[in-house]
Amino acid sequence: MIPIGHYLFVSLALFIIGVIGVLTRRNVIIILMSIELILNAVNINLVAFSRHWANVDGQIFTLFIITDAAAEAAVGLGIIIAFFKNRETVLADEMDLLKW
Amino acid sequence: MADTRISGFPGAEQTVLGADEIIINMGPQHPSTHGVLRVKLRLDGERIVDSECIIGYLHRGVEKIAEHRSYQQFGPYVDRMDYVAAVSNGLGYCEAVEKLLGAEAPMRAKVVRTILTELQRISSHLLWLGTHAIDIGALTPLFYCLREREEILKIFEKYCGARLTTHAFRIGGLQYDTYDGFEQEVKRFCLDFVHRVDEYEQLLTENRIWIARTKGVGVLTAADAIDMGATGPVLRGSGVKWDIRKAMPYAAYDKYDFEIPIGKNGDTYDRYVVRMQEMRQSNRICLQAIEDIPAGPIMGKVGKVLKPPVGEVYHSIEAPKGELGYYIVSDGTTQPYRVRIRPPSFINLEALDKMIKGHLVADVVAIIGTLDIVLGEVDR
Amino acid sequence: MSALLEFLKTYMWPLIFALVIVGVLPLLAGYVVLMERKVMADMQARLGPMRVGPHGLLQPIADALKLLIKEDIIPENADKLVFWFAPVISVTAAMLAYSALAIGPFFQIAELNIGLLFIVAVSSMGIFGIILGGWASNSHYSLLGALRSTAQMISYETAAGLALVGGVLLAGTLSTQKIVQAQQGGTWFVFVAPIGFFLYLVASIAETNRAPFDLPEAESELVAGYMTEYSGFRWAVYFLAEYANMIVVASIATTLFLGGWLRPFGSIAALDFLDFFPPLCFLGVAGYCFYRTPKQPEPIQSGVMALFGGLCLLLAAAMALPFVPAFAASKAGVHGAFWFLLKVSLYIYSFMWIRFTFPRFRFDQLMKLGWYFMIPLSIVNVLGLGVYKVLRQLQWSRWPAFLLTTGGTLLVAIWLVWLAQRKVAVPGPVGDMTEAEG
Amino acid sequence: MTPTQISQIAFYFFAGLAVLGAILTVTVRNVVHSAIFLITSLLATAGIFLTLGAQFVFAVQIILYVGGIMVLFIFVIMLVNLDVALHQLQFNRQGWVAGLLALVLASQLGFAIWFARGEGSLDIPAGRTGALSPQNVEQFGLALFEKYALPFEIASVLLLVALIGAVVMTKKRV
Repeated sequence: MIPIGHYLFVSLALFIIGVIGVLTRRNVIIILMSIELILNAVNINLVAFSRHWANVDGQIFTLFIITDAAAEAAVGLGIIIAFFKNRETVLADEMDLLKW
Repeated sequence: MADTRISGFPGAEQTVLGADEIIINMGPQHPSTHGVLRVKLRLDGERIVDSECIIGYLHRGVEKIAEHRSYQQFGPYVDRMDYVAAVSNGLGYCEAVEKLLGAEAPMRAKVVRTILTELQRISSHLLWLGTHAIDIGALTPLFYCLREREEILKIFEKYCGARLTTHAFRIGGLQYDTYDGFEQEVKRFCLDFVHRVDEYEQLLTENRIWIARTKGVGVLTAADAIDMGATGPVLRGSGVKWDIRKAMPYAAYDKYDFEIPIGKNGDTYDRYVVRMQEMRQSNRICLQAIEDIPAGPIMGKVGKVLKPPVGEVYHSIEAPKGELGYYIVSDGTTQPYRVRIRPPSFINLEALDKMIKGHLVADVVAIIGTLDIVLGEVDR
Repeated sequence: MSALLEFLKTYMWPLIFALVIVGVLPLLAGYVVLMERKVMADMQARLGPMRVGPHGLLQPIADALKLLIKEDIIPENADKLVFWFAPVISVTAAMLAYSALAIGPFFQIAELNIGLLFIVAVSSMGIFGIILGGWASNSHYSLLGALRSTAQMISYETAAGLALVGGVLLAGTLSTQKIVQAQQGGTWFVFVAPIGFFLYLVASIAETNRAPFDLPEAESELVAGYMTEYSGFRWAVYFLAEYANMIVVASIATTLFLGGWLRPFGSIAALDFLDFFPPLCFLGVAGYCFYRTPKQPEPIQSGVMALFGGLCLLLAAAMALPFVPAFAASKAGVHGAFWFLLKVSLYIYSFMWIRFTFPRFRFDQLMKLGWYFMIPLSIVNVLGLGVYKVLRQLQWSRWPAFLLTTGGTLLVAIWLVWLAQRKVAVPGPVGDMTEAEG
Repeated sequence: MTPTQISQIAFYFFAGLAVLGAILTVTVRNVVHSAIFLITSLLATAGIFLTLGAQFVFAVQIILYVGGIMVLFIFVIMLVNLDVALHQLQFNRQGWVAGLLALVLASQLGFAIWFARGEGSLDIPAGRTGALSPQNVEQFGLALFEKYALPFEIASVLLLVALIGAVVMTKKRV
């Protein structure tokens, strides 16, 4: 049995890497992917605690988070495509207009 | 990508690629451009925004060669234009020179010419059907078509020794008389062939996918077709009843009873139906002609050295792909002063750009297939 | 060292089975190719490969050798690493799927609780091989092929998945073993859910990129789609993945709808003579091989023919093994493998039959078929099977329940076809689907 | 080697792979490579789920995350692929501040986990009821459709909304 702390550390690492990605990268697609990393870190936590408490609820929340990630990715990528069609760029710091 | 300029798009309102546009080069090496045709397509996703045909990869200067050959010597060269219908090419050339000379082939020669040309039309259409079907993804008809085409090529081989570039006719008539058993063989083939066409139609005509892929694809209206000078099945598919065999009969066509099938909508499906019907009609002509081949000489009265009088002549025939015309200018020597050939494929190909605009990539191959081009003829 | 030994001891059989599958699957795929070429030749009035070995029996080996020693061309400006890696992803996904499939009650690498789900998950990975390969080639044809392939596989995976859900609903389990066991006493699921089977058949053709849905590699349009820039062994690996995928989907269909390794009419005692079919079948093939042996033009071909005859004889002996009382227990395993592979072969044969009969769809038509017909119908199919299950629990007898649900689903199917036809009375040049897909 | 040992080895392998994949995801220049590494990381996470006995989540992670979302990502990357973007600056100017902040956050959370372990609150809790059955799928399904039926439906509505939103947004001519 691997202690739950190990899972939490892996999760922490993924979370922090995701945060760094979101904060430092310029490419919006990579920012979106970093958000996926963060969600993934949360999933690890949930499943680890699910085993810890011997309760399947945590796993079910994972499913909801994955659903949420799918919705977020679909809408986010939709925005990126729409933006790209208008501005031909995917860099976050060039997204400086509130209205096109 | 924003500053990728595209040159050579005449009439393109936009010379800069849009964000989601790509340029794709179809050919000159591509499985379904029927040779070395190159089509430059500008795609929006999979839709064609603009296209440009680039030809000339097979240019051999046939017309120029003619100016340095005697009239007989040029005969074999015309076989190499539309190499899947060499007999028809030869017929057009021989008749044009005969017209220039004021000579005429004897009746027997005319009837044999008619039979062989109609067989050639069937074989050309068979090859078209097979490749067209394979372009649209039906793999099997090709082999059935080639099986029947093989029979025709065997008849040619027995008749003149060559299968593809036959050089079957000579100016003034024929060089070879029919071989023993020619009539029986042609008859057997024709009687059998009717059922074969039924077989192909069974595979394709009613097939839902085939209909979905061809109906409404590459529509060419009758007015457009006439404007572009399209001839042959492409014109008839658009509903124009024009066939030189009926309009200006040559060889022995006025003796036989046949119909001109026409389409209605001018789409790929109609052209397919027209060609299928044409095969049946050609078969009918062959059956009629083979019944009585008049006896008599096979070579008319033309000298050994051909010296046509000064003048010019235009003669055209209905080749499998459309109107094949020869315009020959003679300066009274043994060599033509100028030969200009009106190749049906080349002129039909001009309709391509109009037909594919707004369609998908998959339709391009269907439309190239339905035009039935042979690059040897387009480039000459 | 002892730890390793213990490990090997615990996992001996799964390891052996894995080795067998990794070793045999490429060979099997090669012979599926040969079978396809022969079937194609037969349908097209030709002979097919005849040169290498008698009747082309050694052709796959020759092909593999030729592809192995071919020059490996990597296009300039290609993403080399991805270009190298992409075919491997494809083939790995295809082979990994086999780890949960049961060829017999015994022959299975891992009996998983989530068996079918695992297979679906792993085979959905194969798409990355295609899309990355297409992207890495740095060619427009490849890219178009990859994009087409992605859109197509996502669309049809949904339909295939829902068709599988129907079968799983009937079985009440995801484990491949238990699915087959659920069909043991009663009927195969294909007779309970014919529409589900039909949906899976069509969707699996689309998923394996076979004609008439072979748009990603449509030869006449995109040259070879995502494989355009591949050659030599890397190409062969893609090819292997494609055929291995075919075997996988055929195995899934066999497991879920065609009763897996069960003998046809297993519950009818009067038809027990069918047990003699496997050995007699191989005996017949062996006899034919020996009959043809002296007629081969070259001595080496005679030798190969005799070898094949001997192989068949050996297999016949193996099939006859369960009739020996001492080995009677092996019947389910040995005969099971035979029936399983026979059903897989028939399924693949139907793939080939379809491929050589129909023209190819256009991309927008394919998408329309997927989204307007396949997916709605598969949802209705799941509903119908749910109703069937409830009705059976309410003590309805089999026939009324079956007729009610299947009839209802069929009506919906007809309605969908009618809708589609009404909408596209005159098929316009281009639909709007390609845009919506982006 | 016992199954437990294998499970341990598998966990550390997957954990390392996940972290490595994540690091490469946010550092490489090429977006497609970045997506590939993210896929690696997600697959490794799926492996971690497996070591936790969550088989169903493992399958869902692969089917939905890897087979669905990531395919969508790669699809979009190919649609908007810009060679120009490769040669531009990849990190923004205030990156070092962000990195510093992230490190601070990391140390905080790390200490939290570390001290929680020290106090014993991360041991197997005394009040834990029930048990995870090896029949993970059944348990999962029952909980999902009984206890969490409403959230499940809401999630499906969310997906529908996202679907419509994505289609409307990418439609060329609205």
